[in-house]
Amino acid sequence: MKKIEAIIRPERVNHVKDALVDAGFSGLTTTQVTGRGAQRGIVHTGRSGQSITIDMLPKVKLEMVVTNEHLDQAISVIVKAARTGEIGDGKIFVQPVEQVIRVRTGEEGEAAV
Amino acid sequence: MKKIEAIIRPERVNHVKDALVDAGFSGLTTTQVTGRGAQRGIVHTGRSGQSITIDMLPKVKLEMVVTNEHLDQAISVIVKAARTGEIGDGKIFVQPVEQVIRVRTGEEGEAAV
Amino acid sequence: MKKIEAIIRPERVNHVKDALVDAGFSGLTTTQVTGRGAQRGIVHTGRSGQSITIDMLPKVKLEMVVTNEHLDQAISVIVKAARTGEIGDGKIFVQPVEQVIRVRTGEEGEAAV
Amino acid sequence: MNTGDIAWILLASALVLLMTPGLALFYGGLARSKNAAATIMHSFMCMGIAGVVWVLWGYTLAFGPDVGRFIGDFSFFGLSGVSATEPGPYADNMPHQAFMIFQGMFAIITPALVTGAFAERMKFSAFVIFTILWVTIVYAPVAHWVWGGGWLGELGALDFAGGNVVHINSGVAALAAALIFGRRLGFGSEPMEPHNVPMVVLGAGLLWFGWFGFNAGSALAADGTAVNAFVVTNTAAAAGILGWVAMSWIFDSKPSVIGAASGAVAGLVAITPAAGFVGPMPSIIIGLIAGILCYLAAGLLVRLNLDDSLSVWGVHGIGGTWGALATGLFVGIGFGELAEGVARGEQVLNQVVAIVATWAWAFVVTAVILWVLKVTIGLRVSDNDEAVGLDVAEHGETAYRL
Amino acid sequence: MNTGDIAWILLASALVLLMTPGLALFYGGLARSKNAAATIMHSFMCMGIAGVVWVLWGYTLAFGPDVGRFIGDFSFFGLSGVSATEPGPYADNMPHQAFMIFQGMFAIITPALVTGAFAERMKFSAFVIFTILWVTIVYAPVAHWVWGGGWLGELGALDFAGGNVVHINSGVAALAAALIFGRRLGFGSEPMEPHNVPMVVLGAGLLWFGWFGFNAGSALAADGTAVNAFVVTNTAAAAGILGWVAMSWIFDSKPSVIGAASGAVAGLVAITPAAGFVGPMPSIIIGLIAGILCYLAAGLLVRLNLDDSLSVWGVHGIGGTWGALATGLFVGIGFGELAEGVARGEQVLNQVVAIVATWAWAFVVTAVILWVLKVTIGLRVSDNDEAVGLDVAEHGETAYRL
Amino acid sequence: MNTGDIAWILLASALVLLMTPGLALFYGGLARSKNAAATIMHSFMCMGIAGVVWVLWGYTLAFGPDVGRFIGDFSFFGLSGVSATEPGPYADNMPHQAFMIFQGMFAIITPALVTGAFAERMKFSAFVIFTILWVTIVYAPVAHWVWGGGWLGELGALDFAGGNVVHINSGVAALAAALIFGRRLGFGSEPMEPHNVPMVVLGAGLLWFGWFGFNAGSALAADGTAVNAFVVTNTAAAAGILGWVAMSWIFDSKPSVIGAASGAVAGLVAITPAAGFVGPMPSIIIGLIAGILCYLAAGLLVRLNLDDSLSVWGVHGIGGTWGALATGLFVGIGFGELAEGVARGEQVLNQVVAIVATWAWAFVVTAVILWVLKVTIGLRVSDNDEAVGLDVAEHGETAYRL
Ligand SMILES: Nc1ncnc2c1ncn2[C@@H]1O[C@H](COP(=O)(O)OP(=O)(O)O)[C@@H](O)[C@H]1O
Ligand SMILES: Nc1ncnc2c1ncn2[C@@H]1O[C@H](COP(=O)(O)OP(=O)(O)O)[C@@H](O)[C@H]1O
Ligand SMILES: Nc1ncnc2c1ncn2[C@@H]1O[C@H](COP(=O)(O)OP(=O)(O)O)[C@@H](O)[C@H]1O
Repeated sequence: MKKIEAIIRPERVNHVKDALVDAGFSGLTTTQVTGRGAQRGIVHTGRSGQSITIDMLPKVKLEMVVTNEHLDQAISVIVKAARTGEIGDGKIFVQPVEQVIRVRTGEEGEAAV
Repeated sequence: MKKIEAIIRPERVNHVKDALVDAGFSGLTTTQVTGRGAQRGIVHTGRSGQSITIDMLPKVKLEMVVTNEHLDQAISVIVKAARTGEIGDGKIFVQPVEQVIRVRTGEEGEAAV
Repeated sequence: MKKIEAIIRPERVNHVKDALVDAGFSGLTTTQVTGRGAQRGIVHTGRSGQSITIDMLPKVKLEMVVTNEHLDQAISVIVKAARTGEIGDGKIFVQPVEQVIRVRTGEEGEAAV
Repeated sequence: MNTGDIAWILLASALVLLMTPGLALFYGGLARSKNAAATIMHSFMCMGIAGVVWVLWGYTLAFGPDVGRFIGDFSFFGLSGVSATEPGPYADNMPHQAFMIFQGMFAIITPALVTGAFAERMKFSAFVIFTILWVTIVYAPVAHWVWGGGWLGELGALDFAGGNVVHINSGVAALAAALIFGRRLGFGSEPMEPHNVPMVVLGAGLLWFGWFGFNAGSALAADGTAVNAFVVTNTAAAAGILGWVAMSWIFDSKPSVIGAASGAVAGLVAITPAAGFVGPMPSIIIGLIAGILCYLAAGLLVRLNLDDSLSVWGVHGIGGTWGALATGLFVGIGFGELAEGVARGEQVLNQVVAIVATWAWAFVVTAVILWVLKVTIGLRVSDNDEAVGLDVAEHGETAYRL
Repeated sequence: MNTGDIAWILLASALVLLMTPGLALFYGGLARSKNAAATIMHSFMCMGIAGVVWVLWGYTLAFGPDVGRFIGDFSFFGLSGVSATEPGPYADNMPHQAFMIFQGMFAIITPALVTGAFAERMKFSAFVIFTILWVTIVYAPVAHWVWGGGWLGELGALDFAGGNVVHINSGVAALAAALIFGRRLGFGSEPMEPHNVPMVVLGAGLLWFGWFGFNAGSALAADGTAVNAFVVTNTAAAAGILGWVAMSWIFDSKPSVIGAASGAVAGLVAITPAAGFVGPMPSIIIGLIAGILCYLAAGLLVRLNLDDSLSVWGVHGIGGTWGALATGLFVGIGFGELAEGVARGEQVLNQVVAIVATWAWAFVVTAVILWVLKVTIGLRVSDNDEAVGLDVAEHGETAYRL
Repeated sequence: MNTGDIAWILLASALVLLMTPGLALFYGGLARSKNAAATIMHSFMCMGIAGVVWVLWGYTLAFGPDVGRFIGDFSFFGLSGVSATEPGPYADNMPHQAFMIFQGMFAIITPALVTGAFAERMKFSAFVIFTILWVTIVYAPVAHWVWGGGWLGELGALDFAGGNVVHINSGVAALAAALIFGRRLGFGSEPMEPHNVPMVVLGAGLLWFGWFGFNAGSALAADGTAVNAFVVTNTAAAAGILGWVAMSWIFDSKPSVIGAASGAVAGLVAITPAAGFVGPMPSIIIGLIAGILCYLAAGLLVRLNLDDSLSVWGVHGIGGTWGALATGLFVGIGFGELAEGVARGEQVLNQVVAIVATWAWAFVVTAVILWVLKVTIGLRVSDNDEAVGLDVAEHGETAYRL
């Protein structure tokens, strides 16, 4: 199994979640994060006309554990729904998961995803 | 070493933390997240009597890096303390960790956990 | 590629971020978390003079995916910038990353980091 | 003139002014986090815009010497001839400007009430123009009709403190806005829950506090009528809480905190036109029914798939209509009396005429203003900006950095 | 009757009304995030419940014609005979209803004060019944004893603005509640720190502001007594800050912000019974000692392992008791005077009698009400609901969605 | 003496008191989250410290019998001879203590205004000592010069409600503080955006509300001057919003919500000295220019790389200076009149003298106090504590646990 970690724009989260559920992926977890990347130079002007480059922008991290066979599909659904084509669309990271347990039942492995 | 990532109910966090410390696991990190899973259909009625299914529920993510030998014990402690038997109890994911460093001392490996 | 996960003191985040950008690492994601570790015994006195040991302290989790060759450099930059020498400086965990995708372009692998 | 009445009206004016920041919080808390600052900005800007418009041309249109029972003339333009020391035509126990500024506070909050209808999607530039126009050609005429020597006052329709002028007016304008703006993205599918319940309750608390100035101040003297208005205002608000909370408990299974705040506002809205004409016992009934009715009205709109973002029509439009009607039904019970020679049926009829006239004017003129803005500069932000949230998209600010 | 006094009492009433939303924020900010909305709801519901109960039967029980120096009769039921234009038996410079509504605001905030004791664990349904009963059979009688022609007023016990009626009454009821409810889950092991310090300070600020109406309004006229009450209220609050902050600085190593807010409230509580009887210099002493004493009292309860969630007993019970005593000790110093022919010792004794009587009544009757509710419908939510938090469990709402 | 004026001044005092919690929120919201509670604490402590200092020795220094046109003597030490029932030397329509407490509220908020300059880095212990000294040797003398029979009042410089005494005084003290404290860590490189926009707007709303007491209360009677002051206060605030929002829209590309709140405050500051001397039309100009000027001034300081954390100098120093000047330029237009035999040029000159004198005194004496504290106990927390945030480092508290 794999964990997909996608850092996406907050305003695309609902699209992505809907697209995922349509594709049959219901389980997921999201976290509010802030990120820095190629997206830079958002110059902010403060109360006193003070200009500061804010490099940390609000993003949402979406985490989803999927079976190996569903991995590619899930990624392509996320990429499609999250993309705007502008800098700052975010990244997807895939990591190995060795074990999955459902707390409620104690089920393990693919049955627990 | 392994990282245990447990997505659990917020109201069980204190139980789980206490159970872990009793079992000798003190180091851990928690994050407020929201999650969607099998737990569905919490129909919420808004100010105007508008009913909406809220599928994203508040959860807590508990992260803990443990040595391989302690893995099973830690998991069983968490499962026991987090379980209510109702849908929404959450999931535990286990991932490999290749390196651990203690920032304060620079210690590496198991000594740093 | 590897994911570096560093749990550090909130007050060191700006130092660490600046140090990373100076070393050429711009992409990163941060999350507000709370953590428990060796750092203990912060005894807090409440409104009513009630003393409670607060074992969960605010920390920041910094996540950064880097290529294998940059791993050691990145870690040493973080360790240097985050260290105060006092208990509570935090931990760094390294995990394998199997795939990286840039949402905007669909680029994969090292090009996407 | 006497110091007691002057102190009273100035402090009542201060209380009514405070209602607008109160409303900013009430609305801001009901909005989603990403639109919190922008929603608050709407109300706060009304203090700026209407505050200046009123002294320049608003007051003279509403309260200047009557032209055809329809509007005031320009005699008081820029407050010329409106003395700070001598009484004016509307109250001889206080300087003319004291009356003027008390009325000005009403002109500030009324457009602010409307903003709840298009919260979370209106373009700020369009909002600024809308507010200037709305105060001028919707608010000022209706105020004139009722209080400035216009035809509704003449007719004998009763509106003690603004059931028509403020609440029906803003509530029906909200309905027009809901129709013309269309729904927010995700309306009906995504949750759009209040982002800050304590802020909503704080807002309701400040509104309640300010409403004493609104209603009891409308007696324009620190006298028995003010006392009665004060007592029934408090009582109707209390009863409104009970009504709405009971409804949410029964129909949504849990007693709602947002419902308690909304119920208080509903009760306050409904007692507004009646405050100088009915006693405490009718005020319990008026408030209780307001809580029930406004709960149902807010829900009705949602079922009709109309998106009046913060339920302005449900609370102010329907609450105000119920209050205007109830004023006819209960006038003289416990306080006040039917005008000499007017039967209750006749009074109720007068109330209905006033209600219908205000509905019609508010709906049609608001719709025209919005339609013109829509086809010229546009009313809504882009879909992407709406998804990002107005705080960042329109104001470059983030409500919270916690 | 004169307009100055009427304006004064109405605005004082408005200020006291605002104290309840202020208290909602003060308490709401002290609670944990998961109980913030529910804690606020308690106070806000008191505005609804006591607001209606007071005009129906509360006022007549407290201020209706005396029955045996113990309670009022039903003459004023539903405010019958309580005029909005003519003076009543308690003040001849204002309409009877003006006096009635001023008193009504006290009847709203007093049960709201009690709610701090059982915050974060009480069932909402039980709370509603409790509040109705408590206002009726705890608050109204004690108000009658002191101000309505009852035995404590007769005796010559001094209570200018409610040290007994409001503060000892609510504070001791809180003690009974702490005993009967038992501790919150995790009390003493988990941190239960205030979730929102700015909200606590805002609440304290609104309380302070409202307290001018509470204390200076109790002069029932815009006269020298009101001026004195105003000055000592402000001064005691200021001194209360200094007292509590100093204690937290010395004993907890850091000057506490929550302590500053709590200290102001402690000073305000303690000066309440004395506001019309002592001058500014004693008020510094009264406030300072209140800050110190209430800090210690709040800590004492915790050490006794009693869970009065938001320290109501420590602040209102002990602060009110100290104030009642101090009224006897300092009456006539800087303002006012001992009643003709009454020695200071005698006055202090009268104060002690009033204190003991109020403690006893508040404790016993509150305990009985709670015990009956406990064995019938139950007082506490389930353990799971308590862990989840009352906002979601009891109201289906979440205080914040940031 | 009459009840209307007494009610008026007491309620005005209550309103001014509320400005300090309002300021606490305004400043607290502008600060970063990790300093929110500490920033609020500064303002709240001023209520404690200045509240006690004023009745002990502040009032007598400012308003005691004149010594050399420079300071009051100690006749009124501890309020001895300051009656709660009889008029004093400054107003014969109210008890002396009523005047005293109204003035006391000004002495509370003025040092609180200064705290914005050193927010997010000052040591709490140093702050306590600074505040005691500043009220005593900066505030009290300037108040005496202008209102207590001192040389500026004698000269004929006009300052209706505190343009010099409150705003220039605090704003220039802030400039001195910015210079002596030095910049916050990360100033100019890290974003230091407001952490809570709704809190800032709420604070501005409470300030606006309280400012009615501040300005209109300064008429010391519920008369035509009060009415005028009330009207121009509201109008200038409204115009101030428009000015600042327009500037941010033009120069920073987006209309700022923080700018709207700041603009209102700027307008209120500028109208303060003029409120009893100019009519509504000049007040629009005064407010509008204040919004523009203060926007520019706040930006200027940043470009000079000076860190006046919350722009106190820009808003109060420059806004107050503009207002003092404008008072001379516009006096008699729409309200009031030039003093008999004084030409406008002469009046403007008097204003300039008062401005220069206040700048000089505030700057020099504040600088001396701060310098002494710096070389003795130290002004700033450690770098590490500054990075951690003052809430935890200085008070052991966390503003939010959401
Ligand atoms: N190397 C990285 N490690 C962790 N997070 C990253 C990394 N690079 C980017 N991110 C996250 O992805 C977000 C978007 O990246 P960015 O480079 O701005 O967009 P794009 O991929 O479209 O160029 C960042 O805000 C950050 O949260
Ligand atoms: N595949 C998944 N990937 C990531 N998180 C998941 C996944 N499935 C469930 N979760 C998380 O676990 C939480 C509980 O899951 P849920 O399915 O509701 O409970 P249960 O496991 O008892 O059926 C979810 O709210 C979500 O945060
Ligand atoms: N085993 C662990 N798993 C996950 N997080 C940990 C673990 N140990 C420590 N942490 C995180 O690191 C933070 C700092 O650890 P701590 O032990 O206090 O400091 P130090 O490493 O300097 O002794 C903790 O607050 C916690 O968030």
